[in-house]
Amino acid sequence: MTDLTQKTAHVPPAVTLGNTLPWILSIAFLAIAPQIFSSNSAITIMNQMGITIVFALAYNMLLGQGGMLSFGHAVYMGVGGFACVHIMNMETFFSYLPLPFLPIFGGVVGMLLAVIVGSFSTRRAGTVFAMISLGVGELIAACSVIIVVFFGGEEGISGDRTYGMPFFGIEFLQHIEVYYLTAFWLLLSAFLMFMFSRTPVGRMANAVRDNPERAEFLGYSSRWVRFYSFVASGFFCGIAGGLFAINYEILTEENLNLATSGGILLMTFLGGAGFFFGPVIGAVVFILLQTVLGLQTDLWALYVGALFLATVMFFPGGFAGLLMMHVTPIRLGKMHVLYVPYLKTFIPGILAVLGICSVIEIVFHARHAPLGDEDMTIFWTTFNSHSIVAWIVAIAIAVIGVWLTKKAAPGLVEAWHEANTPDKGASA
Amino acid sequence: MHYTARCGLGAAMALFLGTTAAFADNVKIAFIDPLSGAFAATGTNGLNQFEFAAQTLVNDKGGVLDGDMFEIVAFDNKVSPKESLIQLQVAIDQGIHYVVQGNSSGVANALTEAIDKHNRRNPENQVLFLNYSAVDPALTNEKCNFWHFRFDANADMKMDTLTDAIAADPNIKKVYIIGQDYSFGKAVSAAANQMLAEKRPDIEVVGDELHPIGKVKDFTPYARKIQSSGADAVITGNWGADMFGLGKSILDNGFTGPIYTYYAAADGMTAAFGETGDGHIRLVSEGASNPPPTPEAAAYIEAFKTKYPDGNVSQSRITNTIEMLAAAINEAGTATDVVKVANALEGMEHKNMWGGTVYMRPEDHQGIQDLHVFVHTNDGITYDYDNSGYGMLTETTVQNAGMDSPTTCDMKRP
Amino acid sequence: MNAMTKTGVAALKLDDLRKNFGKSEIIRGIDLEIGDGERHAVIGPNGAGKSTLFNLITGRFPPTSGKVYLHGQDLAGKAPYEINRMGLSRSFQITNIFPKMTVFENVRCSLLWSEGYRYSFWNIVNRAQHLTEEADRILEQINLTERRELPAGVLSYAEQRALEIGITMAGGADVIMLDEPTAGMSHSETDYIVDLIRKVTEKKTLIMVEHDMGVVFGLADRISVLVYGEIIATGKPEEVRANARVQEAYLGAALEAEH
Amino acid sequence: MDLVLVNLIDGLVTGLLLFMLSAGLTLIFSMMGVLNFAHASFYMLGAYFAYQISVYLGFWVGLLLAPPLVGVLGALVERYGLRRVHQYGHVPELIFTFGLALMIEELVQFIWGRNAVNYVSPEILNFTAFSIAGNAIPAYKVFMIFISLGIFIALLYVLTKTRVGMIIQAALSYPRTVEALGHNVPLIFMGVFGVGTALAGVAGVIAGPVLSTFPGMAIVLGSIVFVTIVIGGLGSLGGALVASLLIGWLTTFAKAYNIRMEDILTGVGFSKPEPIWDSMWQDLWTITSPQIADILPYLLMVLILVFRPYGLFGKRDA
Repeated sequence: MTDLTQKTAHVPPAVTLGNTLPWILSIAFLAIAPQIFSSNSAITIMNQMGITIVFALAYNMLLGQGGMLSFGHAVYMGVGGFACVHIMNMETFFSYLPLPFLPIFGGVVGMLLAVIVGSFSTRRAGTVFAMISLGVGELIAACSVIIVVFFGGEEGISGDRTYGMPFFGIEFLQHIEVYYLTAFWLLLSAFLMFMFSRTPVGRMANAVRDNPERAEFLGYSSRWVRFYSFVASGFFCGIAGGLFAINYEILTEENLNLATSGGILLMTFLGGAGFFFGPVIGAVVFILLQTVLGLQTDLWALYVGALFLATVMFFPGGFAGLLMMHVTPIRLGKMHVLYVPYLKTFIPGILAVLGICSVIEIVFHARHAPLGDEDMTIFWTTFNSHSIVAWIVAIAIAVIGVWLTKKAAPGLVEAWHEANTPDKGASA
Repeated sequence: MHYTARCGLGAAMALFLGTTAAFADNVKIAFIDPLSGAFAATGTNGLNQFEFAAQTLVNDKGGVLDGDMFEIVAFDNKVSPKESLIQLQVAIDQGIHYVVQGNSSGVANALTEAIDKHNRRNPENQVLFLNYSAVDPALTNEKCNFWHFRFDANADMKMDTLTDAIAADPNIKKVYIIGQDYSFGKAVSAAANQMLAEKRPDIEVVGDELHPIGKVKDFTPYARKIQSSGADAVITGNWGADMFGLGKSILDNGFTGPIYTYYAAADGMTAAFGETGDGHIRLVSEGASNPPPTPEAAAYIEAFKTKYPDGNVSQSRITNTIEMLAAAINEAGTATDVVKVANALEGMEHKNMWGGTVYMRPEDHQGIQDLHVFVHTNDGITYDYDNSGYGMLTETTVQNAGMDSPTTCDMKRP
Repeated sequence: MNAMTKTGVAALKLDDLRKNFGKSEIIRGIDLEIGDGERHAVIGPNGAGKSTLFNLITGRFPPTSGKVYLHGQDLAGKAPYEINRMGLSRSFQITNIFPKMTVFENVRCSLLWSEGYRYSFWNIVNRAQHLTEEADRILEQINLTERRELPAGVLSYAEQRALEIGITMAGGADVIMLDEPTAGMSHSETDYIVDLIRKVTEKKTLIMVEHDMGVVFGLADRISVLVYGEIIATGKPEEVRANARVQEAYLGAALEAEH
Repeated sequence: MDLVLVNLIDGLVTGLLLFMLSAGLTLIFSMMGVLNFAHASFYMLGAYFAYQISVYLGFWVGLLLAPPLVGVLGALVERYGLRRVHQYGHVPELIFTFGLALMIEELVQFIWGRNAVNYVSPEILNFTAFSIAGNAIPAYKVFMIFISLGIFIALLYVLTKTRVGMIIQAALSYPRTVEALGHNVPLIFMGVFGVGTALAGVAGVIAGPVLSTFPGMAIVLGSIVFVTIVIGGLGSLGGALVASLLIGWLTTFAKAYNIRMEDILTGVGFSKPEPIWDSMWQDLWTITSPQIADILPYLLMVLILVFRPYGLFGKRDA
């Protein structure tokens, strides 16, 4: 289930509506977005999303396309970014370099690091590869506070993007200018990565992921296929690092550590590693959760962790997988079968989730809030977290929600089967 | 939690709808520090102290200017420089002109540079950075800028006070210096070496080393080395788990001398050291609470403890930050023109409830104040930390510590 | 057909091949020559070492001693992918395909190396018309055109076996090794696969391990009988059938079971 | 020289502690092919459970009850979580345990707060067992050594002398055969996962008082445990033991002696650039062994993987 974009046409022409429409829509969206979300903070967050999407897509070249689980991928982005900040600080050289070209240097450095590490880490896949990536990641992250010359210790190194050569008169003083630069690189890298998945080595990465031994008997060395994917991924991680350097003008140990590496795994998997566009959804949703949910509750990490576990256990395809599950019903023209069961299940389901969250929040507030501060506000309702009524209401909502959901679930399963079964005589 | 929910909705809306300065009447202060993750306890306690200080010291007294209230808006930066910069942008978008932050000099560094760049690039919408706890000397030396004010003493000033105390103790002949391997740990080591050599050339530094920050599981080997070196005293700039692990290990393995520290109190640390640390742990800081310096301070601590029984008034500089900002705004006659406010802050002398004055040195925006060395004990403690019965008792005091300390700051004023 | 070929070099030659696992000797000195264009079957009772022999030839395991020559070239120390590039391709006893990729992708991937694409990242495979055509031709041959866009993992067992043969064939290797291509199949499925094998291995050298004697005697030009790691007989089907040792060791029982 | 002895003892304590974790991890890995990323989280749970029990019933009851509790929890995780994910393959399994580790850390913070809890060693062991040249060896450390050795011997006995041990050993090498022989392999899996996590729990119970019980304790130790079993060779119990002790002593001695890179570099004939602060190589020249002690295991791992990809004692391919 690598991609479903490819149609049955035997020799697809280079440009069709089907394969260009998503790109055109993306370009249009990226061009208009800052008009809709015009505040500087919205642009800051969109920049963050853009960078993270590039990183997540690059990460998915390994996880999704190549089946390699890396626990230390932040270092390729980080080292690329550090290199870019160093370039920003080379006054004479940087003053001849238009800023938009800077990420290329990040990419090259990320790639070089990937060549070195990949030369021994890609010999084996699976668990061993994961462990090596973890060890190397920890090693480089730990070195960052020791090798002060390059990493600047714990305070990191910073530069100023505006010292670059003006690019058609743009000095990149404003966030909006950086936004368009990021958007350009986002599109370019996404396009290149998509194209990479269509090349022989990209296709073989899928084959090696599915069955490395069989691939060996087709003339391909699994190890080299993994190596090339790894290097390509390192390049795009470096690009993301360069964009980070331009955006934040500072890189620190944080860009290299396990938390960052874990985060990218989290969002890639949430979005759906099995699909090219999965990481895009993952990065956007994760950052929204982090910013919006993080503003709402101190327990956001708990919720994100629970969501992640639930995804791994029940929807290994991630959000993208959930979306793509509906392709068959849509093709069969039977989406309508699902609407009512969906409503019947999801409304109580959402109720159940909100109820459970309320219980958790109330418990947390009752335990940890300062004495005397018994009032808490969730879902626009303010009440006393120590009152028995609040507890009863929250628990009741949760229990009723769960009960209703359980009751409606068989109906949904049935409707799902129905929606996925072609009507007699009509085949897709 | 109450405060997050309150600011959260507004912030979330502002994020995507681009509303700015919706509540123009309040003077909003962005508190950018960790509120989740490993350092949440420290951050939350700091936030409580800021909210309490703003309420009791400003709002209850009628606010600033024509009755404008201080409002603390909390932003969780997860001690990440990247998150801090994002939260800074959100804060600026909400029309906030004052940022307070303290945990981690790394974050402070990122913020001060970002604010400097922002103010240069957006002269119509400038921000001040009130640093209440990040002590890296560089912030008021080579990395100083007009927008940054530090209300805490810097690491060198604190070391000056510590070494005064050490120099005054004739029993100390050998000293062991150990710290976390990063800029602050290195700064502590350099300052200790230099100052001890000046003040007590007869003291031998028998060990001077750095260990990886946040990575050491077991400090026993370090403790063994310290014990074997025959040191009479230990100096460390460690904080958090590294401080507790090191201190406990040293004491468990038979060390009996004093341990001079920067951050070995409150936020659970005092309770954890408990009896083990009695009479051993020494700490340098401003704002004494045992014995209480003034009735005003005693009343303040008691009111705070009534509201936050699990909290500590561990950072008295927070009251200075709030009071001095209020005074500067009143003097400047505006809360939005931060250049005027900054000019008012420069050179301000503020008499505080902790029995001393704070002088904001104009050359480098470094607050000059009295510093004390405390000892961890349960004897003669009026206000303990962590409700443990143990607290910090004032041993020595240096008035206007570091008043003449040199600075390399080349302040560029707008 | 004679073991020797027109060029005088055997397609595959085994020279005193041995393999030990720990103390037990699984393959005990095998000498065998298989000529160009020959269809050769290896039979023998369970545990005789047939799969091990395949794995030795294809570089999956290194032999303890002895040599394997492909078209006269020594295969010692070569990795599976190198051996494949020299023109030897194999299938597996347990179905071994790329389950998450489509049937078409399965076949196309197996064409890439032989079509000279190697590790290129500057070609877009969708644009390569001859690749698509060739893959579709193979799909046609193995009767899976209908299933082209399905993930290979959802095919029926017989279809997966057919796909496996398709993958094995696609690289254009001239020496094909099939490991129990009809294992676990019904009669009708077996007939389908036998036809398929006959069709796709035309003008190629075929070496197969097979239990179904009907298949073996129907397809093979020559048969080798492997018992306890040794070849006790090699020859034309009728010769092997007549061989007393074979009758005793294996064939009698197997033939009885067959009829 | 006395210090050498002290450090040998300290290193042994660290090494044995590490072994209790890596033994459980190795058992689980060789049986199920799953590298349990959340293994150190179970170690943390052991410490927290023991703390909670010790508040009411004292340390010894905690030592007795907490490990089985952790084991039961581990078995439940296997039964209702891991077994479900198993069908998707090893990489999702690994991702699952990764998510589990995050989740356990959040839950621990939710229940016990973000600060360290005051979990201390029992009064009765609060004395100095003996001193070597002024360095006290607390009785608790001696107790730790005995507990770990006891567990190690018990494990060895169970694995080599009992029927269950035989089945487990057989299942390690030939899982399919064992299943064919009529043993309930899923049940064995669940049991092994439970025992493995319980071992981590024991480690947590006895390490909590010395290494402090706080929400970050799992992360601090977690990756070192993986490094240990990679160095030892995935799936090899003997390798795990050797690697644990090796890492224990390596880090202890590196911290205990100030070996300076400057001495090494001048020793081999390089001359120190002056002034050092302008040199590109300043960081290399100023490195000391305590500074890098805790990252030495990672370095060792990379070196071993480069020169001996299967680890010191590894045989089976993952």
